[in-house]
Amino acid sequence: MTNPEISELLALLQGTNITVFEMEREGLRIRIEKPAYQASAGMKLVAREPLADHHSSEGFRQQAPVPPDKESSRNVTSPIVGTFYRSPSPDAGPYVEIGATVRKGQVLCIIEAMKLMNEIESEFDGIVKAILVEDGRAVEFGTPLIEIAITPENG
Amino acid sequence: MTNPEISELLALLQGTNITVFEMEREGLRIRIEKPAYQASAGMKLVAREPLADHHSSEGFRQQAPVPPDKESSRNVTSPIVGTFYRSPSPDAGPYVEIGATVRKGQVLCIIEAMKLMNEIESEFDGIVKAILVEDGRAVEFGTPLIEIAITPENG
Amino acid sequence: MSRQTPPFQKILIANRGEIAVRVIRACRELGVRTVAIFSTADRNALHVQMADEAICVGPPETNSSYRNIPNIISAAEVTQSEAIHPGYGFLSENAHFAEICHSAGVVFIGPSPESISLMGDKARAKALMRETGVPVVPGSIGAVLSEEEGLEIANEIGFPLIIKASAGGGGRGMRIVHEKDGFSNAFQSAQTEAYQAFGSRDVYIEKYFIGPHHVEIQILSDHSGNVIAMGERDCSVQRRHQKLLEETPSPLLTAGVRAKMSETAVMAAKACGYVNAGTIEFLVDDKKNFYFIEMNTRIQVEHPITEQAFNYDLVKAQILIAAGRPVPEVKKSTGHTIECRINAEDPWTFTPSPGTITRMIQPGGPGVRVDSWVTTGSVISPHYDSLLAKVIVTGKDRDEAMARMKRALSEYLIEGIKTTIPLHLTILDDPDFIKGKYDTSFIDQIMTKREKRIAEETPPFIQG
Amino acid sequence: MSRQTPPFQKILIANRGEIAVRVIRACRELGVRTVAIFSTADRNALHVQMADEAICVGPPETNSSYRNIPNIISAAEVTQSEAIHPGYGFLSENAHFAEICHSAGVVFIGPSPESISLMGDKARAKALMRETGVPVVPGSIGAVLSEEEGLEIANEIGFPLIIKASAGGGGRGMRIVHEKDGFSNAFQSAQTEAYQAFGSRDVYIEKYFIGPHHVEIQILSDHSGNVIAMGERDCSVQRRHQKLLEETPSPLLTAGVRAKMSETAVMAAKACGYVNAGTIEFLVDDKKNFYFIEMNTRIQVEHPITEQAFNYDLVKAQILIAAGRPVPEVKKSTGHTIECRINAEDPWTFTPSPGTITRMIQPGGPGVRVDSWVTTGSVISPHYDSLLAKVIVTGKDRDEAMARMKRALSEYLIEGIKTTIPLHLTILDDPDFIKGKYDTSFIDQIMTKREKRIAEETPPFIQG
Repeated sequence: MTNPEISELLALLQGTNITVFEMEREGLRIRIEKPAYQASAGMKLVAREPLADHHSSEGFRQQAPVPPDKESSRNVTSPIVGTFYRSPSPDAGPYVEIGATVRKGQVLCIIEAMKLMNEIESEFDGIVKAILVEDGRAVEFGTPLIEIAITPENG
Repeated sequence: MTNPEISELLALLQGTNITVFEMEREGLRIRIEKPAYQASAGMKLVAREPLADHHSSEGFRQQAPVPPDKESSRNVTSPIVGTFYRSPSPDAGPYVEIGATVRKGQVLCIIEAMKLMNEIESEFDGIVKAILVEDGRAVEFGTPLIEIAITPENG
Repeated sequence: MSRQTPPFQKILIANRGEIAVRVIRACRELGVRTVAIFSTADRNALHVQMADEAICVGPPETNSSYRNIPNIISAAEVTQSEAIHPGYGFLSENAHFAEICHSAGVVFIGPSPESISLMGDKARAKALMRETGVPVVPGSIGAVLSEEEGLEIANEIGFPLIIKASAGGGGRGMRIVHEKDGFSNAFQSAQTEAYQAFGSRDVYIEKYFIGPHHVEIQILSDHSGNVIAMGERDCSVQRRHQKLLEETPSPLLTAGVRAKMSETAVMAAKACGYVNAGTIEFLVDDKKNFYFIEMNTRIQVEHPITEQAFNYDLVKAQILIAAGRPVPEVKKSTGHTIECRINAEDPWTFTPSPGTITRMIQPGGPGVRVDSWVTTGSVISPHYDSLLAKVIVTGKDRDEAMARMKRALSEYLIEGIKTTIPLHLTILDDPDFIKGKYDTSFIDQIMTKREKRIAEETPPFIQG
Repeated sequence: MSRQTPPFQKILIANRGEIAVRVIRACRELGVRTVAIFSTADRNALHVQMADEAICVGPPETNSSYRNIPNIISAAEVTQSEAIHPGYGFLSENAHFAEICHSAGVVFIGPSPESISLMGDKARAKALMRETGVPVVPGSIGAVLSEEEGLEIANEIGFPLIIKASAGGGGRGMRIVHEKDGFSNAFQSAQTEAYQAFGSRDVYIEKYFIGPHHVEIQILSDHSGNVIAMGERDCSVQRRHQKLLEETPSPLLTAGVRAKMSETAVMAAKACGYVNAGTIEFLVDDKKNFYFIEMNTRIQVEHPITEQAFNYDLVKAQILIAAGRPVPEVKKSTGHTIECRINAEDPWTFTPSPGTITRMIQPGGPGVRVDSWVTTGSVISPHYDSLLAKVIVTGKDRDEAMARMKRALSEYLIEGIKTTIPLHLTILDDPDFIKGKYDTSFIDQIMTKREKRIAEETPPFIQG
């Protein structure tokens, strides 16, 4: 891997809130760590409508996310494209359950992308109110993953 | 001229308020007279806009007519396409002037079409308030010709 | 072409809708100014917006506006238009209108009034074709007076045949006879019914075709007597004589039949002293025998498939020929071209669907041409025909053209009214259509198949 | 083509705008499902609405979305896409991306990473072409160490010539020399300036062309080593290396030069083991000598003029070749085709004009193709390039094509933002353009003429 390629990789990571990036290839191994990126909460998404009736779609088309029902709730959204998992491995239990108290920085779930497991951390202190994606489902950039009821001190 | 052609001609005249139609051809002469047609007053016209800026037009494009300014005024509109004349011949004086009192059925102007002079009669009793077209100008179907201030008894 | 002297200074287009837009486009490319005419219902229509000048000729009813000869001639006079293009429909095949144009000193862009009258009279046209040696549908010449004479003709032309009342119409006094045995009864009952319905026992006999093909040849001729044929259009996809989809080349014809039909079409055009663009319509049976049906003495709705196949502008050619110029040169055609007519109609009942187009996205991309007069906000009036747009696609072969048409139709978004797009998609998915095996009975078959499918999908009524 | 087995089940399109729409159209005709990617700014864009699936890959900034390799590869993985079409721009000429596609088991629709790297390195590409016998711009091979060596080269290649800093860029250390007399001074000052600017006295010498033509050849090759050339595109109408209008055939070339350039292009493609669609760009001087500039290892923006001229779908061919199929057969080209790029820009200052399209009417009719991604209501974001649409017209000859383009542009209504349509109309009215006499200095001339015209129209300042 040449220096320009590495600098490109770094640039690519810049726009995301990926905290760890690892890659192995031809005897080369790279690991990049980065502090968690503060996503701006409450990004407004508009529904994508199918172009016409006869244009059916069975594939990947996310529904427009339902905004959290209270001012005091925030969604943690996916910073990357990949597959959502609630637990670190099939045998392990989930990182969090509904009702759990979480702290900012605590791992909530992982998203697998290009064979790498990306830990997604909570951006807030609070209580897990809802898990918005089914285990093993694909998520896109911005997909709401977990709804957190903000602890009043932070609200 | 065959019967189907004549019946066609009659059908064509039906939709208009032409009162006299004359035609001469190859020894054939036709004259058709018809009582004046009662035009529905106050047809609403919408402005035609040019398609784009660079699409200039110097030719025939009537402005959207200004509606009569009072409830008590009515426009006599052109029932046909042709050339508007205020007088029966270049030497003669105009049929009416502004301020003239006119009776329903009185000739207000003529419209020349296909070399025929079509007399346009007033549809109202009243006073000529404005002459809306310049002498010798082309008019289309529906062009307001003369504005009549309706005599109260009729208004 | 743009650097030639324009053939005219100004042309009035005595039509509306997509064909008015089409003629404006040709004029603009030729450097000719245009005058649109419109009824009060069409004040904001695209052809009015696109033309250099526009003139209202009457109220919505077509007899008082788009067929109002005095107002149209007067419009040409006040705008100093040198020529009138009639489009199709309305006054386009009205010999009387063509004649009035001439006497008013305005060029009628089309054939002479004589050619129009002659080819407009089906009996005279058929007689002329027969004389000229153009094959017409075999049958009696004039009325058949006796059963014996009828049987003689029947033996000559074969079965099935059809007996029709000479004065007839609408199916009264009409009998289809499939074999000799039924002839006698059918002949007599047809005569009786003809007498009851029309007061005349006169009947005539014609060969009857089950599911024939409708294939037409485009011809073009100039004032110097040059006549050229520009290939065929297969128009067999029709519902009650309304064409829905056309293609060229026809999947039915061989090169040999095509050459023979083209030759015949040129012969037919020469026989009536034809000048300008015209179309000879033929009925073709399964053995590829072809018979003259009629000549359309105007531009056809489906002319764009010929234009795209030959990279040739037929409407420009019409205008140039009318101005006395020679027929522009034609090169070889390429690929395969299909047109779908998109109507504002319910796709299954064909009920017109007037209204306002609330949103529209027009298809585009490779090999796609759209001839349309509507856009977001257009009002489809119940006063006029329901043709919204023609989608014309060209592919390297028939398979590519079909795939391209499906793709183009699937991206055509028209909201606010119903259109025939779903019917076209069904046609393009039909196994027989895909194989190129279809005739004029095809749409009936499509409808039957659909009803059967719906019946199968609907749970049967459970008897108590 | 529709009846072949689809080359892939599903393709992800790693692009946006009109080229994403273009690839979706090709896929749909081939029966391939499509996955669009989009940034949060493009959620309602046409390519997102048209694709079978769509996946958001990041925020508006292209490095985080349309150039975000991990998210794009991951999007291909979660949607089980078998192949990625990169379009043009973004990752299309990124050898690293092509390599990651391969290692992720996704087909990259384009040439091998090796071909991309090789042709992307201008010095290596030029060296390879020289070895292969492809003419390159004459000049020194590597740095020129002394004035004497420089003079020797100058005598060989002739004047005018240009001296450039080897480490250079941006005009620093650059000298144009028109005759021998000025050489010595220019060489020394170029060396000095090079040293001051870049810390190295190394300069090289190349032949300098005043107002050259930019003509490119489309090539297409498959995995079996079949390479074909599909005619040229004249792209000399450019402003600061941004192409504005392209046409085929080039008004400059003769049949002989065309054949020689085509042969050379095939040779160049074979030399780098090229597979898929590519374009060899040549500089052509007034004597019709041509020199290799570079190879674009992707589909070009202006590919539709070749498609319409040859009735050939290049994007479908790309996909088929990527699936291991042979190059589809090419037939003879017909007529004359022109493309105008319609950008959301001020037509005279080229300042981008982002905003919302409040109303749009797309042109149509004979010989007109539109490739666009915008419609009424589309939002033109300042994050991306300003290309709104490409209008492609085909006529029987150059005159008809020019008249048709003027007609099509005059009916293209785009409200709410500024577009380059007025500039294109000015180009099409320019006497030199009409004669086909233009080179890469043409747009500067157009601008100069316009300024002069405006100055003449403005009353002079009256001195007191």
